[in-house]
Amino acid sequence: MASLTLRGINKRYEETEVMKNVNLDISDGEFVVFVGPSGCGKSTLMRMIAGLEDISAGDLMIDGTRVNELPPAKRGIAMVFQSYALYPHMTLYDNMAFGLKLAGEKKPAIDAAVKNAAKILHIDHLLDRKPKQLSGGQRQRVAIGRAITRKPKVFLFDEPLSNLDAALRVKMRLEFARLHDELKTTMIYVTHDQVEAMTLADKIVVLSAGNVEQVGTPNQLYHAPANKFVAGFIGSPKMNFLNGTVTQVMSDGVLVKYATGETQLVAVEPGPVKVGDAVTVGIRGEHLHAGTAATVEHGVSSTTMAVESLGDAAYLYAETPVAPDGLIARIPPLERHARGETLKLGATPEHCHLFNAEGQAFKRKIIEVLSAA
Amino acid sequence: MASLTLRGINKRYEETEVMKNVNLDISDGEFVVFVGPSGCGKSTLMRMIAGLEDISAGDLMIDGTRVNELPPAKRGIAMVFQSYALYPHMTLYDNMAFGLKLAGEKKPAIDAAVKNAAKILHIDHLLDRKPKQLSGGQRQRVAIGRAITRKPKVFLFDEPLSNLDAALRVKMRLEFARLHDELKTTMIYVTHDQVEAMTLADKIVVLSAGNVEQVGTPNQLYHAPANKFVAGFIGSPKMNFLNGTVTQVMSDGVLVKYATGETQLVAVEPGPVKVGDAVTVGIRGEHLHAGTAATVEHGVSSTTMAVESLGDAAYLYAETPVAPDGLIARIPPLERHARGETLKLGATPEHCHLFNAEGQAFKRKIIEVLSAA
Amino acid sequence: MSHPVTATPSVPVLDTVKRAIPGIFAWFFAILLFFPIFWMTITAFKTEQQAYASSLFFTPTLESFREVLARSNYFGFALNSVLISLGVTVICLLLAVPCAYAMAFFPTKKTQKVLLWMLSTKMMPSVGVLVPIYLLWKNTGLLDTVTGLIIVYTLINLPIAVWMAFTYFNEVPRDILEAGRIDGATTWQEIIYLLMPMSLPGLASTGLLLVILSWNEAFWSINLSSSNAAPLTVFIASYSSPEGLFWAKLSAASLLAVAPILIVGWLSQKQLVRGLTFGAVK
Amino acid sequence: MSQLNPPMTEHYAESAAERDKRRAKSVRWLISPSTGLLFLWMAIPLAMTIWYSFSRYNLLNPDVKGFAGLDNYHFLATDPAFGPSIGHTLTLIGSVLAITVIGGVLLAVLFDRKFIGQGIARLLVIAPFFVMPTVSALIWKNMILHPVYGLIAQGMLALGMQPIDWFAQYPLFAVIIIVAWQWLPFAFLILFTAIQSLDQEQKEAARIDGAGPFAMFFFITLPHLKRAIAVVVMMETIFLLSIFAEIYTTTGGGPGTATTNLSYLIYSLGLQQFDVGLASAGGILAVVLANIVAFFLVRMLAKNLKGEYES
Amino acid sequence: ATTVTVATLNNPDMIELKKLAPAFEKANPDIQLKWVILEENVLRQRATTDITTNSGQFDVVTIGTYEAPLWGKRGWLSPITGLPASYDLDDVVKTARDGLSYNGQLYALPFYVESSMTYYRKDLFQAAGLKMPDQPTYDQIKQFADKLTDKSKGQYGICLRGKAGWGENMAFVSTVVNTYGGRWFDENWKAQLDTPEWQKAVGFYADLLKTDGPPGASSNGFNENLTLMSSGKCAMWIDATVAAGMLYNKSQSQVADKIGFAAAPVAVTPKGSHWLWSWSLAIPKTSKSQDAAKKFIAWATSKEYIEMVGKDEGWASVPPGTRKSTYARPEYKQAAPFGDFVLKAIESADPNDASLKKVPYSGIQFVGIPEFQSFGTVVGQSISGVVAGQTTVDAALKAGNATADRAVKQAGYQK
Ligand SMILES: Nc1ncnc2c1ncn2[C@@H]1O[C@H](COP(=O)(O)OP(=O)(O)OP(=O)(O)O)[C@@H](O)[C@H]1O
Ligand SMILES: Nc1ncnc2c1ncn2[C@@H]1O[C@H](COP(=O)(O)OP(=O)(O)OP(=O)(O)O)[C@@H](O)[C@H]1O
Ligand SMILES: [Mg+2]
Ligand SMILES: [Mg+2]
Repeated sequence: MASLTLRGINKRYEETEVMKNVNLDISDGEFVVFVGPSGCGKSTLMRMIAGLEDISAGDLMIDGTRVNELPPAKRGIAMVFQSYALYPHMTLYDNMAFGLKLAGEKKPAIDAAVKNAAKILHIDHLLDRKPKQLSGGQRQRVAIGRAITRKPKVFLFDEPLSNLDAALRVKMRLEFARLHDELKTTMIYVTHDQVEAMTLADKIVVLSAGNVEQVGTPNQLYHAPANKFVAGFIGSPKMNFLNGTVTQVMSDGVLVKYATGETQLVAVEPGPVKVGDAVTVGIRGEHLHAGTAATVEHGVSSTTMAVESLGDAAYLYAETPVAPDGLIARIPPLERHARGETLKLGATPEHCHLFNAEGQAFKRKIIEVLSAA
Repeated sequence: MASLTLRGINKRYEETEVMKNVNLDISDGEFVVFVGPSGCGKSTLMRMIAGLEDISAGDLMIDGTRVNELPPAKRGIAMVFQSYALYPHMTLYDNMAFGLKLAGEKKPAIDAAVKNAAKILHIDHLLDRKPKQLSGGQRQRVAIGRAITRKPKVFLFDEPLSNLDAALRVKMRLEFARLHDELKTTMIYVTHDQVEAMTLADKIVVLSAGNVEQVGTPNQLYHAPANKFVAGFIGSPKMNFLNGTVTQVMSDGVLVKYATGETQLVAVEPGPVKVGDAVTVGIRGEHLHAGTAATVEHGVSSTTMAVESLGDAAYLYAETPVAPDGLIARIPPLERHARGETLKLGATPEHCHLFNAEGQAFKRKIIEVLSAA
Repeated sequence: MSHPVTATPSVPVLDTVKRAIPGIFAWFFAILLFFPIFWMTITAFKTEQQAYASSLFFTPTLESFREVLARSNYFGFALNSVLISLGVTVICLLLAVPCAYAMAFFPTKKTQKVLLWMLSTKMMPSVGVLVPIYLLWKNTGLLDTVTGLIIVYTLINLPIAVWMAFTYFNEVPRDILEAGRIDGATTWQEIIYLLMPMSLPGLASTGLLLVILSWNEAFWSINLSSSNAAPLTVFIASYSSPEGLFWAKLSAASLLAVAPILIVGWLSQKQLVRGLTFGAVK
Repeated sequence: MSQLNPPMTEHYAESAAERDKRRAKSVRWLISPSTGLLFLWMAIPLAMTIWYSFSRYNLLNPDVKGFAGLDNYHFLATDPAFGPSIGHTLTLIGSVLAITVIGGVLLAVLFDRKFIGQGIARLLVIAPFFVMPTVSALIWKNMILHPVYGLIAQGMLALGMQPIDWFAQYPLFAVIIIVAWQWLPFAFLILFTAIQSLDQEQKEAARIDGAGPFAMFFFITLPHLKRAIAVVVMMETIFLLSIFAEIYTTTGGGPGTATTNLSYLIYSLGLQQFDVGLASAGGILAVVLANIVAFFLVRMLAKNLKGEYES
Repeated sequence: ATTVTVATLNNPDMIELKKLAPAFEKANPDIQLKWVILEENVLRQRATTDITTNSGQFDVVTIGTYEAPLWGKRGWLSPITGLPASYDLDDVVKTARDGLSYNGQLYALPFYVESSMTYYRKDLFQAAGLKMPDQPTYDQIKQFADKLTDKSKGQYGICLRGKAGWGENMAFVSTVVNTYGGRWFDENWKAQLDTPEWQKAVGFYADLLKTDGPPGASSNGFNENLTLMSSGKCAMWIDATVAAGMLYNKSQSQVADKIGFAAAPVAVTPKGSHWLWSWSLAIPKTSKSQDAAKKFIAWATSKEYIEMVGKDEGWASVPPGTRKSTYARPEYKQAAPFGDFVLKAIESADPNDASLKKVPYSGIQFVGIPEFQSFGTVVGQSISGVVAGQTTVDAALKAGNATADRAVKQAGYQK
């Protein structure tokens, strides 16, 4: 168990800078998830922490000690790879015991550590098998077991579930939560699946092109994204973005006018916003109501493109010039809409987000609720 | 465009019978999805339709003509493979033109067909590239393009999206829907992802161990599964199953008693059920309410294991001896429950399913709504 | 309905015949290619008189084997062959594995050139450099020693071994080595505990190829060995054109020289079929 | 597996050097034992050979010594057999390559399907690879191609034909046959492994596209084998450049100089008369020829081999 | 114990020597023999490299009449001196001894000695109504061969050496050239291969082989011809006298009782019409076991050894041509009807007077200079090309002449 501190971490490959001045504090026992689109530097950052990658500039501290130059094995970390990276020629037992053997541990100590890890992960009956004889989920567990036996101060997981099928992913996700509950070790977890991030993290770090976009709890990110990037990245389906201009600034919010002439009231603290500023309204699919001009006060008229039924709910895909990426609304499961049908889509002011031209979010009125949570 | 009829289709590999007497009618222009767990015979069935696999017994008819002995190229079908199976040494253009070239088409005709397909799939700017230089989604499109150029009467897709990441999968899924809308060709689609099945299909065929379990529209399968297998297979998270015995048979439903002594009223047509029969109650996660004995009338007391917040909702995982697989309930996003907390979980009678000891479903009262849909 | 019925019975028959054709051709070529070896084998069991008769029917005799074994110390030659082949294989692998490891996992811009250069040393014609090598070996006392031959063969075959190992290592996932590094493995531990066991099939087929190549090498063995270190190629050199009727004896001697390696090759052919890719299969 | 994520491995290969410089540096020396030894093996004899090639040095006649200038090269280059020997070397390599590659592909295709006794047939096919060159030359010369006792001759006699005297009438062809026989299994092994790695789904896709056996072969199988063929060509060329034992045992370079390749010419001019100077000059010329061939070979194959060394 | 490494070739007489050698080791328990048995060409190459580079790998090497004086002159061989009286050096045939000496000093002991002669099939001659004279001419040989050739039956009138090599086809061709009055070089070391004598001789030889010889003649050497002759494919064969022992040996020859013999044919002159060759045992200067080696070669070429072979293998198979005493033995006379004939041929073969015109070198079927190995083989290749039908006599000889000329010029013989 340990705290981690990253100060001005920088990484360049010859010409290109892939990590730009990353600062981050991870407290002892925290479960931190790095998310971000592919290529944003999640793996690179993690590999720098592991010691598999040189740090170009900045300080990496574990428990207050600078470890930039320490070899991986000496940092007290353990890593679980996306491909599991099990040693294919060793039994599970040997896979898990390998690190301890190399460290010169005594047989009984090794045995105890391996048995213990195997018990935690419910794989004690498989110890004689080789990785090939296991299912995907079991392999994943062995990879974790190998990390556990080392009794590391920090666990690093690089997209540990991305090779598993959906059902197993859900199961293993729960297992990670349980594991963290049991071990209480600091864990850093890389994923680009935001469901994993939302469900597992104490703290999510959203990365984009080598920059930290926002650090916060899942709920903070979901309900109070700092900018458009985070807002769009967290949540599924993606948040809907509608372009408009400010037409009125009120104490309880801002009135935005779309190019169609329709409006949307947004409950945010207006700050320095001026009438005429270009802004973007963000509304999550589950908050977008579909109706007619009569039933929906604020909103934009759109053309229905498709309705996808998922059983418990349905998604309505619609198009409007105001939203370049289209709109997705979550609607009740048995509601029908024909392709081409015109609907008015809008949301209550409290459910809307607002971003300025630079993509920075306005403070939402409901933010107090979240700070309490 | 064509209709397909399968009559008593049987397939055996030496000793083992992998398809058992499959009967199926697919009308012209229908989008049919085969789903089922791994190894249930989805691919085999599709490959028999394609002509890549011999049919051991039964008749396969396309547009009323028996085609059992026809070679693949003559059946008027096109197939898209899970691995794409692009020809790595040919440019996209050649990949798509290959079938037509072999068929001896004239240059201009080939050119027109390829260009047209490329336009439909938005890959017209890539025609000179080789498959290696493409991203996964682009490759997938080429594979589809190759199928389109052949102007087939039936499209066959074998898990076409399973190699793509989640985001791309959603995107391509919509593309398939669009494609079917545009081409209006009969399509058969294999997947084990039930979201794909639910969103794409006109008709879903659920297979299990070489048997057809149920054929129906997505809504029919979701709301009126014919048996426990289909009920458990369709829908995410999985339907919750609670074991109990019938204690009372009423005109408006059946009262089921759990081993805990608690009860659940289920609104089904009782049919020949008797008091004392062992039954299973099925309740989907979104219908499971969490409360206390005071607030929830029918239900079972369970221990909370975890709560996963997904932003727009949260999943509550709970355990009770009555449900061997555990319970999952969808709860409001910001609701908190501590691990170990005891909750009573239940549902309104209309939202419950009931299965007899053989796993066959009782007819639900709400079934009329669906038949209308 | 009835049309297909008349056609049905003939289709499977035609089909079976059609399907059998490639197999028949394959067998034909297999037998054709093996025939010389088969002929050598049966000639070895003939008498000299019969050997010229080209007949398949004869009473087998071990006469030629008896003569060959009496005439030269077959087992001495064979022992040298075994020692040399194994020695070469072991040393070659010991040298090639670290080299290929460094090349595969820590490549530089020069790696490709170095590899090609290594291969190009193999193109040096032995005949041209015999005298320099002979003089070197004489002056260092390596003439007619097993060590001397092992050194030459090792150097001749090293490029092939490096290349093969290199292509196998290229297929080993980097992740696994990194996992080892996190587990605290040093470079050598990485090679010995992780890399070698994982590329075992590839290394085995490399080893096999090395055994085969050194077993069959004739030029250097004949020139650099005389009595103490002479392997089976030298043994064969004393049969290549003796006076008089000699085909049965020649065949017997040849069979004795070829059989061990042929059997080893056959037993390990699965390994060879899988492993002899030189990176051609991706 | 690598099929699925080639960018992954490439990306790693690319980054490896920078990613772990410290380790890289400490690991780099692992190359040196091999390269060092090979360098010595290359350099010392080569230096001696170059030196001798400019000297008068005949083992049998120690009286003749001193600096020879370019005499040895001149003598060699004006030898009437010199030009033809290069031609023969190239013809031999070319023909053997053609036979083994075409034959190897054919066999690989035949063996790609299941048939009765496939395992045993495969053993038979690869057997020639294990036979010593000397032995195979002896078998072919004495028992198969011999104009009087050889099986072919006896077969032809039995059919009432005049037997062909292979080593007199078609000497180079006979040598080519023997060498090709030895190397065909090698080509087969590599091509067979390669053909088995052909994606089944790709074949099925082609079947649905309407490809018959021939279209399948030319448009799918053959392009798939390109890389393997390149490897076979490269490996065999390396070995075939210095073919010696087969010629020595069967024809002794004759009749005339009909089967004298460069290796054999060096042997007959140099070793047979123990003229070290001459042999060395020949050796140097052969190294030059080998490098020319290697140069073209590498250029020809570079594209195919790229993925492998790309740093 | 002292180890003596013996490098020898793989012909039956040497194999027999190896087989009987344990008797020597038994008699000399402090000497241990090691054998390196190689095919002739390989042996020559190995022995030469070893001796010329002073590597000292061999204590006894098997060399021929060609090498012994050359190497002796270079000081690479230990002179053979101080043989015990019981060895009876004078019993050894003089021409053989002379052939192995340089400046009167003996450098090797002959293990067996051969000349050349004509073998023929008595039965075939009889059937065709022909008669072989004791001393045939080449014209007669041609007539007989034409008559006795029946290719459809696999019956060939004559077998001759055709395989390229100074010790293979050129040994025979040189004797033909000699008897046609030709020579390799004139007194001034000018090559004479483009003279009419050579053209006639080679033309005759090639034509004879092409019309009446077996297929594949251009790759037949002594061994191949022996095989052909003893399996009954040839009606005549002109080759080494040692073949007699094998052709008469029933276990090796299918025509043992049908073989007749005559002298090697002549044309213009009898000079040099049959050759002289001996395989002999010599001791390299570099050997570290000189005494033991000498003991061994003395034993291997002794009367006792010949007696041992006679008892073991039969008298017909004893190493021929070395000792007059052998030919005096009644056992041998009886077993080898050709004995006297062979001895006469050997005794009458004079390496120093082997051509009609004067020559600056010694040797009958070779030119006694080191360079001969090389140009002899090159010329041999051209001539085997003629036999194979690849070049003409003219072209071959012109090229051969240039080669020979160049070789002696380069070595400095030609002033
Ligand atoms: N060649 C074969 N020989 C024997 N059994 C086979 C063969 N091919 C497939 N099977 C069996 O047939 C059954 C159906 O296989 P199929 O590939 O159709 O499954 P699937 O539903 O497509 O599974 P997945 O979702 O994993 O692709 C499996 O149990 C499989 O083991
Ligand atoms: N060796 C290298 N040389 C140059 N650029 C590199 C190297 N390795 C990685 N990069 C770049 O660094 C950036 C970050 O890569 P990284 O692997 O950390 O992304 P990631 O967030 O893990 O992506 P993914 O989700 O796809 O795994 C990428 O743009 C990548 O192209
Ligand atoms: Mg990554
Ligand atoms: Mg499948």
